[in-house]
Amino acid sequence: MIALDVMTVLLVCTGLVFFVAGTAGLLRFPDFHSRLHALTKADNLGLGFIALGVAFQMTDAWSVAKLALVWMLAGLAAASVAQLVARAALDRLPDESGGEHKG
Amino acid sequence: MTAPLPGAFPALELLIVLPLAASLLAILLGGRLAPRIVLLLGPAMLVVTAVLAFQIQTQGPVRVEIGGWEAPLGIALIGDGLAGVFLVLTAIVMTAVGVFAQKPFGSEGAETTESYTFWPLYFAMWAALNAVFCGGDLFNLYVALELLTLTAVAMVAYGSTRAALRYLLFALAGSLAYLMGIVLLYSATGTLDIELLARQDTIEATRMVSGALMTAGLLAKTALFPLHGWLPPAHGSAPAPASALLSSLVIKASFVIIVRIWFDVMPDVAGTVFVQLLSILGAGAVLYGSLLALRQTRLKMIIAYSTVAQLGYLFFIFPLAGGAAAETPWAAGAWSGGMFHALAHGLAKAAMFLAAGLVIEALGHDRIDDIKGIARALPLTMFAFGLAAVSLMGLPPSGGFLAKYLMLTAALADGQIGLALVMLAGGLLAAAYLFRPVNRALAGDYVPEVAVVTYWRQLIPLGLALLSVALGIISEPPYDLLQVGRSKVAVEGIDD
Amino acid sequence: MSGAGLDSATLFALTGAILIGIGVYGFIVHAHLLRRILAFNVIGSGIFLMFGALGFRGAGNGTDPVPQALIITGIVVALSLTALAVALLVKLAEEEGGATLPEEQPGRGEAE
Amino acid sequence: MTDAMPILLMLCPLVSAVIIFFLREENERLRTTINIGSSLLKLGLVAWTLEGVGRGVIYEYRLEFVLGLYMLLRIDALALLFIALSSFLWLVTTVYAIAYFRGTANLSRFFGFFNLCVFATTGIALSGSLISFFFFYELLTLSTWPLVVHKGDHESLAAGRTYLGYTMVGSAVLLFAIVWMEGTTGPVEFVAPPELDKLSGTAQGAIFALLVAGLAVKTAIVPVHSWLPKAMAAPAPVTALLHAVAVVKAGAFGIVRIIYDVYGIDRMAEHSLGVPLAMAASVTIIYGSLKALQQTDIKRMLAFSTVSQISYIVLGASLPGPFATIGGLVHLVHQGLMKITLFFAAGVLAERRGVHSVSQMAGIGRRMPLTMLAFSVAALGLIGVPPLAGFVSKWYLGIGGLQAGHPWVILVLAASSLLNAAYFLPLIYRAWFTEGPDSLEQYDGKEGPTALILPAVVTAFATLGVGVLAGFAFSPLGWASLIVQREYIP
Amino acid sequence: MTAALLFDAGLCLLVLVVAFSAVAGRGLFGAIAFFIIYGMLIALAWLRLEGVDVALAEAAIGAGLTGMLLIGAWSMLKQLGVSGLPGGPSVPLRIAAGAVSGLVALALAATVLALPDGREGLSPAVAESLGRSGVDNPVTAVLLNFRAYDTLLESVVLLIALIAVWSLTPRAVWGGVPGLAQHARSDGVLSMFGRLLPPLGLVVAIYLVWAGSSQPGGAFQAGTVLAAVWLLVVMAGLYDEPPASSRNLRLALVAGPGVFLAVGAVGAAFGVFMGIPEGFAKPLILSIEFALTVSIAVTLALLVAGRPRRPA
Repeated sequence: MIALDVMTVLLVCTGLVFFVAGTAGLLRFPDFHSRLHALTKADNLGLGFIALGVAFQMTDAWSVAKLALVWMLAGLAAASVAQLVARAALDRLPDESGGEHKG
Repeated sequence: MTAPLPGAFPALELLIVLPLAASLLAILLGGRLAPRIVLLLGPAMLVVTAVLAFQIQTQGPVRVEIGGWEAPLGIALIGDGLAGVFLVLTAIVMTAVGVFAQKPFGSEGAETTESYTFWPLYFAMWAALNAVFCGGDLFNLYVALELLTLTAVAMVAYGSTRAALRYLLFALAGSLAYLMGIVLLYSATGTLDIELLARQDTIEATRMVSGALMTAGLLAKTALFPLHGWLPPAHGSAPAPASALLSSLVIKASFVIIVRIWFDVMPDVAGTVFVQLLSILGAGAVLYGSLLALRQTRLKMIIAYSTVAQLGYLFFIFPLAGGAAAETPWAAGAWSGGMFHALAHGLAKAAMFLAAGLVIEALGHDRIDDIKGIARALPLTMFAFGLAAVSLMGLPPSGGFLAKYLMLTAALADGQIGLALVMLAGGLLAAAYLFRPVNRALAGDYVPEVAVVTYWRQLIPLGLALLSVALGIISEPPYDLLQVGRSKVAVEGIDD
Repeated sequence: MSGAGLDSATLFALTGAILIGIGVYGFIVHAHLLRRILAFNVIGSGIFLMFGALGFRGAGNGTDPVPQALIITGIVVALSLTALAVALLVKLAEEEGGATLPEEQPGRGEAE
Repeated sequence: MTDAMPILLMLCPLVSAVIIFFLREENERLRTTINIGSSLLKLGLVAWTLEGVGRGVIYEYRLEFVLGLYMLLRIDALALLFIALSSFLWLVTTVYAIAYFRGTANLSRFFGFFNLCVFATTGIALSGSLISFFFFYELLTLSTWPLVVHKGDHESLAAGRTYLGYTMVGSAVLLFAIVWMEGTTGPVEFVAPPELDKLSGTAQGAIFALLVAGLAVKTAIVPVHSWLPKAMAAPAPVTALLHAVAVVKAGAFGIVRIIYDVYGIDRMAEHSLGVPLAMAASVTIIYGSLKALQQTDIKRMLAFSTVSQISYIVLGASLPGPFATIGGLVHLVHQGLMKITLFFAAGVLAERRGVHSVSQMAGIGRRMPLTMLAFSVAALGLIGVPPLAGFVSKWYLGIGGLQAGHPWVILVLAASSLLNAAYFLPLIYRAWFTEGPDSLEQYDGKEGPTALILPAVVTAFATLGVGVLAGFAFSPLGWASLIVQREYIP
Repeated sequence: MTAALLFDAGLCLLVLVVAFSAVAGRGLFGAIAFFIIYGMLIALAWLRLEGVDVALAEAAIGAGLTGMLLIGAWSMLKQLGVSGLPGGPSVPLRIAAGAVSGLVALALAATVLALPDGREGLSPAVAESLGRSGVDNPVTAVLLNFRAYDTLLESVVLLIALIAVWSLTPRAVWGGVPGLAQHARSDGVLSMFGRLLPPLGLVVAIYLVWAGSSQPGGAFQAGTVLAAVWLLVVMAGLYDEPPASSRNLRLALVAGPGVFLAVGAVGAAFGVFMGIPEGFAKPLILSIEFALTVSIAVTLALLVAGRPRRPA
């Protein structure tokens, strides 16, 4: 049983590392798009690891499936929203991106 | 199915189910047919309320355990005298206003915003009022009160958005305080049923805090003196049928809950300080409301401020209840007097607002300086206004007089000269600010040209005003109905 | 502290009380109506949190189901009121270009 | 039968009022028949009860309202005196009003309220308990106000406003006193005086003062009398019936009830409540006559003379001893007859000849012989010239004053008679013995429609008859002594 | 045990900080953003209190829909130029408000601490009658059987709130389409997202309703999920809102409360108002829940969309 707990702790820690990285990116990166980039990528990966870690604690398969569903949905939502926010940002901050991208 | 015996006839439940069903039907049928529902529902409700009153009178208070679950778990409906009397008042005023509103919110031609949305709100308000008057569970009263606030705010919004918003803010604050009180009460006693709560006599501190919170919240909704800021603009600028409902019924709902709290749930907790505070606020309301009503230039604003004033009387039952000592049995009428005042005021105020509505329909405005001679153009309407004014002033032979007399006797027997003087002063001030418009309406010798107002619609306010006056004459049946299931505290007094 | 000692239920109940305080602060301080509506929602959730916490009976057997049901009802009622408040506020802004309730003379709108 | 009579008496005016309210303006004929019919019916009923009460039959009806509040209607001798007067004068005034108002606007409303007001007056007379009295006392205010503001012009509205102002305050004071008393003694009935001993001496005095203050407004006792002259702005029939008979008499009748049936003569003497009241009445008598002297407008002069005449009744009632009481009660009827004649005559003069002020009275006697004859008879009666009605009441009041040990009453009566003469005689002299200006010629020869002149003449004859036939049992004097006899030797 | 207490303490502190910045924050949009996060944290707190049903409701309705309402209002106010007030509240007002709110919080805290512990509330009564209620989840039992009358009134409150919002429609636009026109690119990310999620959302909603009888879930939470799906579809520009005057929209609105009321009325006819006979309690409750879910979903979606603004 100890092995499962050790695996969980390990995985959750790596997940946390990614979250910290994402947040550091949010605070440190110069412009809007890079911050957005950092956030979506790092946090999503972090969430994946944590979900995996927690999966080890689950007793039945259904719960694991639900966790996977949660992670997949979160990933999908994050990706779509990042796209939309990036596109919206383009219209409002034209000087940063240089080129004229039609929305 | 044979006609059920009056005993087994589910009158109380029908009073909730019918208006709710009508509201849903109104949403479904749309603006063209919705107004016609009231022509069916009104009489039906009057009949059901009459049967209920008969049941209460003959078999004592009716108690309905909803869903078959008894008190602590399920919700109970109480059909005692107090509930019966207010349900009858609601049925009468609602039917009258519903028939009156056929024209302004009618459906000739295409469906408009008003003709569609008014009727679901109207029936939902009716259901909410009935739910509040016979509710037996405090949280259930909260949900019914919120439904009532929603419909009331929406009706005010027909007239002025700003007034509706101010009303909503006060109502929100009020409902939060009331909710907080419920949370504390439930956590302390483990039940929300009024009858079970009455048997609790422990944890005095928590019950006092929760009582104070609930009362503060309900005072905001009843617009008692310091918290009345929202009422005049709301009742003044809402359309006439809406203001009639607001002034005569909606504010009485939260008042009845306060009565239930302090006369049924926790009479022993109310200290003399609390009772005195209510009487002072009531006196303030009477004087402040009347003085401001004197200064208004619009008819509906006068009536709205008059509501603020007349509300003050209702809160005199707290200091005056009791005084049922053996040698002065006639001095125990304050509680019933207060309820009679609520009834007479309800009928008279509805009549007045409808009359004002007719004046607005006829002249296009209700500025007092320019309604010269309207008494000749709309004789019946102004006669109804005058009759309602008589009842509001508490002049015999009206219901208002009977209420004032009962409360005055109790006040003087109890030695509270101050309250007696305030009541008399209130009556005089009411005479001052109500005769001003009547005087102006009689003035002038020409008949102003007016838009045509159909004859039978003028009979509605007249009917309500006559009922308000008749309350003072045929006062035996309502009085006996009121005594059924009345809490003994109402006769022995609150301040322990 | 007397009473139930510092177990998590009491902790959440106290948090509820403080939330109500914060909400009341917001309700009084702000003139902008949207912020007052937000404050109203904070107070509401604070009250419900306290209600639930006071009904919490130890880690194993969860919270007393009756408060839970009442809270769900309360949340829906709060949403309805917020929706109406927001709709009224937007209409007020469209009509009079303001989002506050200055205490001036009552509305001059004629009936009908 | 004994409890049906009060209801019948009450229903007569009420039913006619309700019907007339909903009548169209046009059906004049129906309205007139209802008016006359109901007043005749009532007069018949009064005659029937007169005979019954004479035999000692008690008519009583009790309508239970609610805990501690019930309506008691009871016909005793005193009530009948007032009812007989009001029914007779109601009939006469109806005839006068129909003639006076022929062709003017919203008469259904007028006669509706007119009958409602008579209903209230009947109620006041019949009420057997203090609260029932207050009930109808208030109703009287409400039904007379629309009559005062009937014309709708500026003065009558102003008059209406002052009238309301005074009466509303008065009724508030009265209600306070009644409830204060009833708070401790329970519902007060006139037949069984309440146990006032529960209240302290000062409280009894204070309650009496408040009761009288409340009633003083309608009795137009000095400090609170100024609404009466102002109410002259109302049309003539209104001033005639209401301000000479119904409204003003209701106040006086109330004071009589309070003194005899609530407090009782011995309690009055014990707390010496009678003297201050007598003083107030005397002051009013003198002040009223003085003010009347200064008036140029006839109707205002008559109003001020009413102010002083009513206080005769109060004076009579406040002095202990049977004779003063008889004098007061009989004056209740006599003053009504005389004053109504004067108002009728003044109304005809104003209506037919446009005569409003005293100076215009020159030579009017030749052109309006009958009206002026009635006017003169009533005026002389008021002055107290025997054998007219005025003399009888003043005579008894004088003896009563002596008997009660207050000789100054004689002085007051004498002074007021002199003042009455001072303002009435020049009027009569100018009307009969001076030559009027020819401008009056262009009026058509006839004096006016008989229906307008007849009422004044009839009441003038009544004044004469009452004075001459005072000795009869069924004369007002006889009836007054019957009342006093039952009062003092129960 | 102290670890759990430590976590709770941390959570509570976080909740208070977020709440304070939501209420006293500088910018209005920032305040709304903080409010949504606050809603999530409160949902977490409810999980700690093992009130899973309430956690679902708080997350979906408390944070989700209320947040959407506030953001919608903020954007409209921004267009009208009234989204922010120049000067903040004056300092004395802040101090006074602080004092009042502090007093309120203290009083409530004292009352809470004064409550006797070992309170059972009504959970034993619920547990004992759970068997006869036809469902296993105690919260659903209370909501739809013991206190069914409350829930009936509440569903009417929700419906009437929509009618109230519609009553603000100016006469010219009555019967029109609620909400603002959405203009998303037909081949963009949002429309793809809008096409992908709805089926999944539908499945989750039905699962929530079905599971509601035995595990946490129920009509309100499921209704919110459906409403969210519908709003996403509209925002993705795939469908437009039905006009307010359309017949079947009105039918959908009335379905939930209508079925609920019908069951109640039938019960009343047999002597027990709102009585759900034990024999077939479960199917009855489920049918009520499904009808309620439909109505709640449509009502919530239209509430967030606001009053009709565009002609039909």
